[in-house]
Amino acid sequence: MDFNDTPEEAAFRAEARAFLEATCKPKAAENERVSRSLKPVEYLKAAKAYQKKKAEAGFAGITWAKAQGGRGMAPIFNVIFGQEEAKFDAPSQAFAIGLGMCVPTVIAFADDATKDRYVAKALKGEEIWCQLFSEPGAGSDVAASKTKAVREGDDWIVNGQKVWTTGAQFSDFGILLARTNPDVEKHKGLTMFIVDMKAPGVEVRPIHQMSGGRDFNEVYFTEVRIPDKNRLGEPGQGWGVALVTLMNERLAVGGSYGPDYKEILDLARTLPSPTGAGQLIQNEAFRQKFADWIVRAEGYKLAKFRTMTALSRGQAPGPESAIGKVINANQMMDIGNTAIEALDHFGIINDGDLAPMEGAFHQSYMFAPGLRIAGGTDEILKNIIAERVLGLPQDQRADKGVAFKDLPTGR
Amino acid sequence: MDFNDTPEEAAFRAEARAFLEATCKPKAAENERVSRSLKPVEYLKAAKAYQKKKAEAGFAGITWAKAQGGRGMAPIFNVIFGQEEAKFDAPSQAFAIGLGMCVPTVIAFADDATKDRYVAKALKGEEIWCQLFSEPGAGSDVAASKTKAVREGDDWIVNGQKVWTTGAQFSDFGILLARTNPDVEKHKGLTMFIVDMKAPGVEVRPIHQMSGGRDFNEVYFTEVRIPDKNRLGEPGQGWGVALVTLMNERLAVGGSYGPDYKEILDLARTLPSPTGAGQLIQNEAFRQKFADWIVRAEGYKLAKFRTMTALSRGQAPGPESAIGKVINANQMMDIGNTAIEALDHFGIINDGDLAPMEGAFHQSYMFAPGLRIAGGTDEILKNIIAERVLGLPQDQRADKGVAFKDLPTGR
Amino acid sequence: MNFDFSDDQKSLKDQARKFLGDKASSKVTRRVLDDAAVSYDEALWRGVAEMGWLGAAIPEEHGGLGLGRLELCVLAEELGRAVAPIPFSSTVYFFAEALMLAGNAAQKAALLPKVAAGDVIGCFAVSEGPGAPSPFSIQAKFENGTLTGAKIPVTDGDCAQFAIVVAREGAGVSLLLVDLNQPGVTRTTLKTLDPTRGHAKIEFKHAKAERLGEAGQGWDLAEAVLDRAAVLLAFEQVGGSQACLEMATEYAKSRYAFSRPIGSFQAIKHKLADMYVAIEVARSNAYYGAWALSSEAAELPFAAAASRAAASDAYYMCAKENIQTHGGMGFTWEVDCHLFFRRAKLLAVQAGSPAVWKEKLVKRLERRNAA
Amino acid sequence: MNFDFSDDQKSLKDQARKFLGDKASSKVTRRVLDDAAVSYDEALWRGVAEMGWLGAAIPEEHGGLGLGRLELCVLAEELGRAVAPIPFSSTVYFFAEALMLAGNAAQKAALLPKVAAGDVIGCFAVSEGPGAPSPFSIQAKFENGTLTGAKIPVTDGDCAQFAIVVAREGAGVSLLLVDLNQPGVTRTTLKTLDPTRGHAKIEFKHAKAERLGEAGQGWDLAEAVLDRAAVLLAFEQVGGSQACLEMATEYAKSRYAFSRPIGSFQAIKHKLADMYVAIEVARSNAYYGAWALSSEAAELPFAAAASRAAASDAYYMCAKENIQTHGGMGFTWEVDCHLFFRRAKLLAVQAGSPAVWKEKLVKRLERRNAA
Repeated sequence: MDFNDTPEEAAFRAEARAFLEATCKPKAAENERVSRSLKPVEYLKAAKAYQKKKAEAGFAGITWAKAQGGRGMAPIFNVIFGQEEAKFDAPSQAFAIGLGMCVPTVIAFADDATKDRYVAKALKGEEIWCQLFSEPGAGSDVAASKTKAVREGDDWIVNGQKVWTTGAQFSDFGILLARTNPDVEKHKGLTMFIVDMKAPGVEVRPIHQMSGGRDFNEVYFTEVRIPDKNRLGEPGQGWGVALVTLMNERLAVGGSYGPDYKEILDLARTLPSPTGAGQLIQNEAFRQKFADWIVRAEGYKLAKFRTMTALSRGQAPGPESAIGKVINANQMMDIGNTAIEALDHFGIINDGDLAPMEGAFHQSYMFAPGLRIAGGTDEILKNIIAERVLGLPQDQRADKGVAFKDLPTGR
Repeated sequence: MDFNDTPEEAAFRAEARAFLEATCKPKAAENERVSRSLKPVEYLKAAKAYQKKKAEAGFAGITWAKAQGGRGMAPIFNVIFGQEEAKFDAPSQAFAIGLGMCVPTVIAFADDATKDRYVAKALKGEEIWCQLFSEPGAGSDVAASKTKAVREGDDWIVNGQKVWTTGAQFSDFGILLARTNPDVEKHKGLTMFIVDMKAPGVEVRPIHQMSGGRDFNEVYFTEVRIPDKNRLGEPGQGWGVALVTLMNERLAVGGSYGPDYKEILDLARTLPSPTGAGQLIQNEAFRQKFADWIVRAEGYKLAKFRTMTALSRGQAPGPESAIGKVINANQMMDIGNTAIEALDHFGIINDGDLAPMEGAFHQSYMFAPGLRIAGGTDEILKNIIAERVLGLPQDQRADKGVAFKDLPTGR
Repeated sequence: MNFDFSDDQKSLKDQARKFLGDKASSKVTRRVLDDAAVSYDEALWRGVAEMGWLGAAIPEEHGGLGLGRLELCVLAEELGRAVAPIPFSSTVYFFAEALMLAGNAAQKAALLPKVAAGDVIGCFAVSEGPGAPSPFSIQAKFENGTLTGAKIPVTDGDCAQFAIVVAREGAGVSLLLVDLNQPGVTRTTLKTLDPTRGHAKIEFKHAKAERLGEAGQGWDLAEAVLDRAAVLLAFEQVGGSQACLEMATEYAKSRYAFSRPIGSFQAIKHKLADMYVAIEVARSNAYYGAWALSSEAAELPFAAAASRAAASDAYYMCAKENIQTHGGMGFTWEVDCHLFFRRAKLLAVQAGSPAVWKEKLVKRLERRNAA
Repeated sequence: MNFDFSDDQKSLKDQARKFLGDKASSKVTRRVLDDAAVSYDEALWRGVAEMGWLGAAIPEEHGGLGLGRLELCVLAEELGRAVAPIPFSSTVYFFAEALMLAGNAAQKAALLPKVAAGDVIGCFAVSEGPGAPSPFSIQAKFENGTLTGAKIPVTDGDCAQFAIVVAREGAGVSLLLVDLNQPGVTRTTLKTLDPTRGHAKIEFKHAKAERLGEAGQGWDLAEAVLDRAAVLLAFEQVGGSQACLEMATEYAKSRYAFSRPIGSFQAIKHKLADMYVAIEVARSNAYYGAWALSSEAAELPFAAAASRAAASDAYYMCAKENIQTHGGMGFTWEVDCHLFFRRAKLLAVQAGSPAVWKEKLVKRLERRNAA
């Protein structure tokens, strides 16, 4: 056992590092959050410029086939680049979903002409993509999507609404899961499309979160025309296409968020203990809880090393990657809440100028509830672990053999 | 608000107290467990003698109709007698299930001749009753009982097995839930019987628990003959009869068991703290956990006072009674485990002569897992709270409209 | 055994729920949430005053209704349930209780009638910075009849006319009554997790102040006020928890996923059952607190700590899992889940965090056993 | 990145699982459980010796296989999984590790070959009574080459020939090597929660003893031994936890209630998913401990504490919920659930309780940050 790169990995890491040093400024602290100082428009320009450089330097689509402008390398090299990139203030977020989930789906299901049209531009950062799956009535149950696409000559006419779409406001294209046949079982009547986000009838509205921010969108489709050549996979095969996209998502989510135990340790050194004398860090109740956070955070980090090891050995990553979000979202909630309660009455103040760490603990408190839901609720993720990892049987299904249009919806 | 008896309640409490003082010896400590010193046979003799005295003094069947030899009083008086009785070393346990659950079911469903035959003898402690519902394949799902009763002339022939039967080894009679029609839905093919536990073909075997004890039994039925006049309710109505019995059970279970926070406090005063100086009771981590135990134990006790208040006002008790077992079984597990871990390596010793409190914490550790299961698992009790108290819909059912004999059993 | 509210008290509760249903819908709460310049809803405050609730526990001689603390408890539960955006707790549980507990005849006569009438908003100022305060941490200083120092945060401190302040006097700590409308007082409004209530930093520079109770008795008096407030806050917390459970239950019945109501899934069922158990535990402890408060029983310190510890944890859990039950909807600004989630945290920390009260609970149990 | 066991190590693991599947079924464990007179299974002990496992980490010059600690970790996981009723941990993780860490050439030469051959069972004696021991609590006394005092409990102390004892020497604490087969030693067998392992109280009256390592270094040496043992015990705990999860999963697939496999109910699914998450966290920390142990890295104290804290909690949770998943069956003597539930508690307390290790973990983090 060791934590060393293979010679090949080490060489690639050095190459990546050199590129990043030449291209971005490093973060002050390892866990510094990417600067939100840039205005959206400027951020987007910076992001596109950065992506272009990445593509030119061969760090975009590291694992993609050379034919697609990728580098045809093993997944481990993608992880290595990600590790190095995380140490810099690199505006890569805008492309995470498009290049991580959408375009790979296009590559998997589109014909050559379509790929030629979209893949290269996406890779070079000239066009940004978003994913249009969730609906108000289809969250955990994405296959219940009811946004309708009706064939009309060479086109499909789309009406409906999608929700929780990241980046919709600045995206050029999206992959859209739509209902093309309501007369068959829900999984069998879906079709996937490439949709032009600038097309007439597409309207994007930001969602106001309980945490105050507006990081996601609702997208409304009114009589939107999609040429049949923008269909991905056969009509009715949309669910199979969506699963390919979602498989990539599971690998994407699960990173750690918000303040972790290292940061609450800094706070605990300065706060008085709620009981007895001394600082919070001397409080035995806090120390025991703190130990549990260390164990989970380190356990999660080390589990990722196990995943990397599998990749590095050219094996499929084990299921350990599934545990990330369940651990992190709840730990973030718990750390935020503990910090606020430890501040006692003062903890209610979330003014960035007064609250510790510019109010990062308060942001955790208000954002963690969203992380327990986004990209699969705690409940769905535990179902996935139980069914896909442990092989437990599916829950009793209410929709077996029932046509989508006849499914109970409570409305 | 107050905790006082009404004049009528106070008078009854005094009367009960006088009877108990004349009849039993008081417990040394309020939380002393009833002495297990007596051998089973002696204990049974003592129990029967005590029950006889109770009946003569009018403290048996306090809430039963006068016609049944009861006293026709409101439920609150039953609770009051129970409170007083708990302060004495009164051998009443042997009759709890019979008089608490079985005989009331007989009273509710039997004809006068049958009642005349059984009720008075049970009340006077001359005959003991047990409840024969659970089976190896029908635990949480009692309605799946498959012990078979087949009509033959004026009799029914019973074959099958029941399990987890308390007191079967010394019971004279039992109420038996049996399958009389496998061709209809599971809830519709059951019938309830009075069975003579001394009848040929009835075999009682003790169950060896993981905790070492043998408090429960398996009961085997081989070609056991039950006269039709011992049927309770109509054929096929057995589930309805069983629900009446089980309703009484819910009121019976939920008392606190094993060492509670007061007792671990005594231990905590003598043990060294696992971290830092001083005693365990000075350890802040222990104190915070200890506070949670106080809150739950007091909350449970006070919830019972609310139930009593409802009874005292002649109202139906609120659902607060449902929370008892969920709280207590898990708290007992947690307290036992915490005590053992606080003893550190010494905690592994469960020899009553060396372990604190004659090993009571170790008994909790080994018995609490059973309490989380007996009389409804944690999971079943939470379903009950969710469905009966909060009114949430039933889970998707796999057995709707399916004949019992066609239900999947995995075997 | 009579461990429940009376029929009269229950009908007062129904009446309160009806009134607040009309006058304190979440629309009203959101008016305060969405407008940083507004620190409470004046119309609701007036309405509550007209109902006589502000004086519910104030003796008739001082213009109150002279009802008992039990009546205040049922009102508190309903106000908590409604996440009412008014300085009720600061004025009634803290300010008025402190006056009745420690005020002299003149102070009571001067202020209680105004409180009952809704003409005076009061607040209670202890905290001076991060972490739980102690008699030794207090820096604000009372000397020659004037107060100097800073209190942060003070709940409802931006809209109050009077404050009761814990300050150092010589070697000890005293409780002070301070008119906030005087030159020596500067207030800065604070941004908090719960904008449905006003918060301020209050700085005192040689501000005129008078003692409430004896010199040097301030900390003990403050603890006594906190014990009374703890019981009443616990009822607000139980009310809020109950509202979260009902909201989650309703949603779980009507929201479908996988073609079933989500409330038919055990994950949701057991989540809501856990909320129910936590609430019943909190409610039962709160009732005990109500009894101790109303009967001025020696058990109050123990009962108050148990009430508060149980209620703070229950409300956090219920508010958090109510969001989770609502899924993505619950994370939006438009759905009310976050109103409870915000208020839950304010109520958990404003009179001392759960850890502080759990420690008090154990100390008080030890003291009781020793006695 | 190479944070996993090698193919050779994995095949050793498969080999071990196969061997223990044949030779250490629960029947074997139950023979020791059911017979108070038997403290371990001799046939299994012999078999394990013949496999060379006892000397896996012992250098070839001392009769071992000279494999690394990583090989010992994979064996530990399998032994934990099998709830093996033999004094392996006492002899290998504690006794042999202590000898290799602190023994002089003569001591190593005299005892390590016998350990490797299975001719010597060793044990490690620290505890003298209720509660976590400390350098100041130790009463056993070493004077003029003899040891006087009592150790209780000593895991495998009833069947061991040699003990390593922590005793007071003058102002400090020393580690001692004691031959238990001598007049000055009295042993009393103890009844414990886990009868599948032997336990004794050992009393020393002027028993001959020799120092292991320097005088006064005893506590530091004991801590170092505990850190090594902690990692190896963590692997036993992970193995046991994994066995519980697999047992519960199998049962949940085959047991029907309400005409469905109980594993199709979310309550069971999420319970097992929680077990899975706890095990993955424990396993990942244990791997880190294995790396630190095998590479003698400076991170060992931190990694050992993290491994042990995670593994102790995971095993308790998995053993407890395995019973719950089995329902009534799980509470019977005949079903194996309780074997794990008993062993989980022994492994959790025998080298210091979870609270002790969590405190060590935080202390060591602080020390690491300070450095």
